[in-house]
Amino acid sequence: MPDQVLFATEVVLNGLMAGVMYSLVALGFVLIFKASGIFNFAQGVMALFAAMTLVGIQNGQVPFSHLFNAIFGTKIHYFGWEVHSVIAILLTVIVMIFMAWAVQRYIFQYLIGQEPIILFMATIGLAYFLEGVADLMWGAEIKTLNVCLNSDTCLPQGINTVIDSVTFGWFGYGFFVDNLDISATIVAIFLVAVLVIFSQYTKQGRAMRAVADDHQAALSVGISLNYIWILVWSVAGFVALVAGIMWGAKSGVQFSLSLIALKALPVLMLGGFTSIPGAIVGGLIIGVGEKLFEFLIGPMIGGATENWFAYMLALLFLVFRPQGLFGEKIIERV
Amino acid sequence: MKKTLFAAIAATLVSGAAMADLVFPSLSYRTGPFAAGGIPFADGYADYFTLLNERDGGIGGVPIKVIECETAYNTEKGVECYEATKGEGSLVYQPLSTGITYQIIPKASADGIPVHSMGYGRTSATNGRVFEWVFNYPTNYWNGASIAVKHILDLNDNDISGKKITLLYFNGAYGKEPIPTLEALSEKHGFEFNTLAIDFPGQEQKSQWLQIRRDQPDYILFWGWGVMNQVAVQEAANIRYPMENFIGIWWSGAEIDVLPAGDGANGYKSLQFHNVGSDFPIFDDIEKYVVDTGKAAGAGDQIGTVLYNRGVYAAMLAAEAVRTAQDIHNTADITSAMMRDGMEALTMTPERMAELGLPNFGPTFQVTCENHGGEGLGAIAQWDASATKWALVTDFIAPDDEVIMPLIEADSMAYAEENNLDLRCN
Amino acid sequence: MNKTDVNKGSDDYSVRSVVMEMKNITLRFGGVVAIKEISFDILEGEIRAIIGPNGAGKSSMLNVISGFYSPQEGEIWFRGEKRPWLKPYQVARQGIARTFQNIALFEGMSVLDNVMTGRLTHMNSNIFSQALWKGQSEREEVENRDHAERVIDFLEIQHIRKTPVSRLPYGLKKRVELARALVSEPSLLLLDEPMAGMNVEEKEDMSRFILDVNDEFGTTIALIEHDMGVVMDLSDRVVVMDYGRKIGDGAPDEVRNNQDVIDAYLGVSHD
Amino acid sequence: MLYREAGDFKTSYIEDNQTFPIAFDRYRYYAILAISFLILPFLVNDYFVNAILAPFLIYSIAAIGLNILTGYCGQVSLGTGGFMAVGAYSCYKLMTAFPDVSIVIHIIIAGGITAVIGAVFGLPSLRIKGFYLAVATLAAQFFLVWLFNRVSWFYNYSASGQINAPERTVFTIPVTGPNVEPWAMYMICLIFAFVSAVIARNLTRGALGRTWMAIRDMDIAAEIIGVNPLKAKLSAFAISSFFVGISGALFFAVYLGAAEAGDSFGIQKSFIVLFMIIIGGLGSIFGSFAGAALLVVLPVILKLIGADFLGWPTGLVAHIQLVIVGLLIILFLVLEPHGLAQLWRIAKEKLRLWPFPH
Repeated sequence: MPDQVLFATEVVLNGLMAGVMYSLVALGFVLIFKASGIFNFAQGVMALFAAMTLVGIQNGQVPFSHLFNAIFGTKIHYFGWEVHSVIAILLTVIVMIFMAWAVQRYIFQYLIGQEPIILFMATIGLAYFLEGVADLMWGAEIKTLNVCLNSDTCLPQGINTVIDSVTFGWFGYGFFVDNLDISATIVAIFLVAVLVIFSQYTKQGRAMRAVADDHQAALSVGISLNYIWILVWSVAGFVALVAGIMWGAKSGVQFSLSLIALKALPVLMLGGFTSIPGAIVGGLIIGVGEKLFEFLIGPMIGGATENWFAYMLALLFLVFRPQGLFGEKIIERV
Repeated sequence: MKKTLFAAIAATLVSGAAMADLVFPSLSYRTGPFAAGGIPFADGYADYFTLLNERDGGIGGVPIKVIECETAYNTEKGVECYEATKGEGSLVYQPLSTGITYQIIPKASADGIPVHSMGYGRTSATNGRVFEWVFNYPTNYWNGASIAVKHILDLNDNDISGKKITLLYFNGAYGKEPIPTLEALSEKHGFEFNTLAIDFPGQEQKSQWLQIRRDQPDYILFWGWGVMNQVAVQEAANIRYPMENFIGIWWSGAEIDVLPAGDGANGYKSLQFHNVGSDFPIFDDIEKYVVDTGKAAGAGDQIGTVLYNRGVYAAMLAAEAVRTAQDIHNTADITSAMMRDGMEALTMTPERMAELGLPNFGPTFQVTCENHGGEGLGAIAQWDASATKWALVTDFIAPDDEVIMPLIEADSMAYAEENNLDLRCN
Repeated sequence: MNKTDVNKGSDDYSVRSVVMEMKNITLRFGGVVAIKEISFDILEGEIRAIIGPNGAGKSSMLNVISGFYSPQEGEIWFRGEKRPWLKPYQVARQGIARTFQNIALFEGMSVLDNVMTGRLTHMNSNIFSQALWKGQSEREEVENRDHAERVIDFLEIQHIRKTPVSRLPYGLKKRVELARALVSEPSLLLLDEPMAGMNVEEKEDMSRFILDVNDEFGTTIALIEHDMGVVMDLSDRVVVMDYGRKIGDGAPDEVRNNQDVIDAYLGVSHD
Repeated sequence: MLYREAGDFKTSYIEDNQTFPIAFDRYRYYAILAISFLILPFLVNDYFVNAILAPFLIYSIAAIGLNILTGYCGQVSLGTGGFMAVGAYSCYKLMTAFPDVSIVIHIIIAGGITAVIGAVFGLPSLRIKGFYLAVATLAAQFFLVWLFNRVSWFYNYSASGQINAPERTVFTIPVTGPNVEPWAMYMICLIFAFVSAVIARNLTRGALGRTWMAIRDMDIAAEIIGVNPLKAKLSAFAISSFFVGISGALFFAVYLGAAEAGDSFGIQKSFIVLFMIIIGGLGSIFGSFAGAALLVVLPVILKLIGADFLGWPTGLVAHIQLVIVGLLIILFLVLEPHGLAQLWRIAKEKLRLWPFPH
């Protein structure tokens, strides 16, 4: 019996950690939805695109080399140099900002005032486009992602031995916590803190919040919506990069990275599309919920329940509380 | 431009059969969630045929044409590819996806074109009495399960009663294949058998690995594909599962599957039905005739990797079947029906493989009218993380036919009955 | 079915039967009291106006009548029976139709289709008949189209019959909305600020339509309106609300002279 | 002058209510029907049916179904793939359990079963709206696929979990199984697509259609004028799923011949059908066909140009294809958010006024 409790505790702990990983993706959605009402389906592909760009820059790959080779019959693939992680990250951020600008300039500028579903569809188009561009630029093969400060300190993986041995001393059973998850948690906390500071204490951040509250009012006090939206997409691009690094470090950088968006959607349902705390708490609830369900009920019904259970959990929750976790009760008017 | 384009489209739609070449369609997938595994295979497949064209002028003097068609591992695109290429005089289909294989089997059987699903697809197609047009030599999933268990038996002095073996699998047709075999084997050898399913795509496997941590199985067998592979190896390393007790199927045993996990993956094992590494004379020829002349399908950096080798192996078996067919029918320009005869009479001997520049590259086997699966041999390879190399650590092991043959018989007979097929080879 | 047509046209209000009676209605949103203990009645064939300054609770009152809000306290009696708690569509099926303050037309449909939605409560053909477009459904379609066309003629919007409503100017939209409500042959018609945002000409047109509806179809009408002049000319009796309370009730002239009303509303805004 | 409307008067509401009130439109429609039913069956070959016509017609049915739900009733669904799986697996179970009953009946019943399941998963739509609902329908998608994968009763306990369509005939002509003639496959798909389109058209132009559109355009107002939202939404979910179920049954039994839930009816299916109706046009039956045609034919054309004509590596072509499809979606939305159907409508209006623009 105590064993069962310890196992369950371990599952909960790991569920929380998994939840953090989901929240990382969900955050990007929330930022964009809050500021512009766009449900950005491309968030997952943005993570893929960012991670691929990062690895490509790190390894000195020649962008679009496959395309060049096909057109001109050349055989170029690599520049032959490697770029330090920090510089590569900075370069990737620049690429993401450029992407944000392009998205605003060439897509959403033309779609101002359209219905939400049209905007949503545009992001699906964007997802296809980005996915194709990412593959064209860097190739579809799987790439190993190592983000290192220097040759010794990289993103750590594997069981955290400290927690393992300390808890072993307490319970006679060492808890398993993944180092990468711990890093992800720290990064997530840091990221949220930066976002909060940015939105509370900088002029751009305040403008962003103003736009999120009321477009018209923000316009009337002289905030440039265009600029804010580019800013928001850039920030979301940065969040995508962080999510891409964390997920990519775990599984290698490849197409499937874009599917992490599917893990973030139930989180959004639960936490609400417009709430940053919702994205975090929602992620934690989904993480713990699906892990516990798989662990306790899964074996009885054949397992592999996580994909649908997260959605069912969010669905049930919404049926009883349509306004979501942090939303206020909606009073309908005519 | 417009006119020629239109002509090209019309040509594809009408597709008059040009029989001058030996045509091999390659249903590859260089995009989508499984591209990482599809690319090296397709490259190897194409490069071997290019080599034959460049070095030998084709097979028996007839040049080879490879028509590549992108399926993205998607069944509809697979069907489209099949329909688009079958009129080109295609000799054999290697669908490279269990889903596409199932779709193509009835169509190809009706069209009279052989299907070769090498180490995947419908296992019971081994029974040539039922499946005239389908081949799955040199081995299949049920054999794979049996070989893995045999290897475990070897490690434990042939006694594994009471041991715990867990199957971790892709929650789909492919992953479910070995379950009946393993259940039968668990009865025979008295080990405790469990299953853990992972849903596509499998980036999140925490709960499965926590269960493994709790249950402490002695061995894990693993049927994964795509990102699932990398994550599983990583998670196994994370929970410090003894990697030498973690055995993947041949689709979960390539370099790309273990590299992301770094040193943690050291000792991980996988089944193979062909040899690994670049230490074969054929690769020198490929470098010389294909890569250096700029005719390689890929960047040329995949040579010697597991999946590239598998592509080469698949192409080599196809070419050998063509040679056999040419001998049988005494004509260089064979049809798909002759190809089938060649495949049914295919014999791989150590001598022949040495001649081809692939000594000890694959198991020896013989295809017959009754047995379309060969002897079903497979070997175990192990990953050496410091050398970043796979290496075979066993000889080619024979599966437990005593268990598998009745299963194949039952499944194929059910198919025959469902489809009112008469048995062949009498 | 208590069709009290006998009383119609009588100028003596004591003789007319009561269509709807509100008894001590109280409606709260959280801590905010929107309507406090209000009672009044609506008589057969009259035009009843509810007036009051902004935030007086007029719209909430209308929403209570049409079942959109359910009051915490009080009773609604409809045609001599106490009305149970009903959903809006059930209220509509009782023969209560309404228009909206901020036009609530179906923007993706044509004028004709919008008007036809007003007949939905009269269409009951089953799905198979509809799928085949044969039998009852085709008959119903023609019958109800007939009704719709009559209302369209009546409100003089024939020329825009097939135009998508999203392309119409404001005034016409208001008229289409009236058509949609009217076509259901309501026994009680609720109009939520029918003349808001109109110019003088449009207001005159709309007033004429309202009076014609009342005259020709004998439809009982309850309306909310801001424009005092219009209300006084149009309505038979007026309820005045302020801060959720009723501060006056009676004929337009009576109300006009009520000191409370003058203080709360007319004295301030009437010029 | 393409359109001559002068003198084309209607003297009854029945005439005014017909699908193609303009005589020219009507004749063109009859011409298309004649070509598809009387001429094409004699021209089609294996490739044309398998790569283009059959998927086009089957996807059109699915798109009609989803268009009823999303385009007419305004409820965005991402569960189409799951509902197609319900149709496919129901059809499979019926085919194998009652081999003597006609496959046509099985397909229709499969649609009916899907309608029931669709209505059940439509229940949350009463409480959940907009994108929340769209995401919620993913629960159906994932759960249904998991269920068909997991419960072996659904695939008759076969070793692999694949379902295979046995041969069934209509008037002794095989329409499922390996021996289907291309024209037979084409005809059964065409008949189902045609009947579906007619039924959907009738439903959407009548009382039920107006109920749905009222809910779509303004659900609160709709309820106040007497629309029961429960009935409206559930009927939309059920009828939409009915068509989607039929398309799933055809997709499995007639087109693919073999299927596996996760592989053939994954989330990609849900997305592709949604693209079809948005590119084709929300709230338009014609748009469902146009969108399906575009998304089925476009990749084939791109492949022909890239791989067969230019001779580029197939992987590269596939990537470029992604880029082009993505760009096209965006371009369509930017140029005409209401899809091909709206473009067509505008073109028609211009033609009718020609040579006097406004």
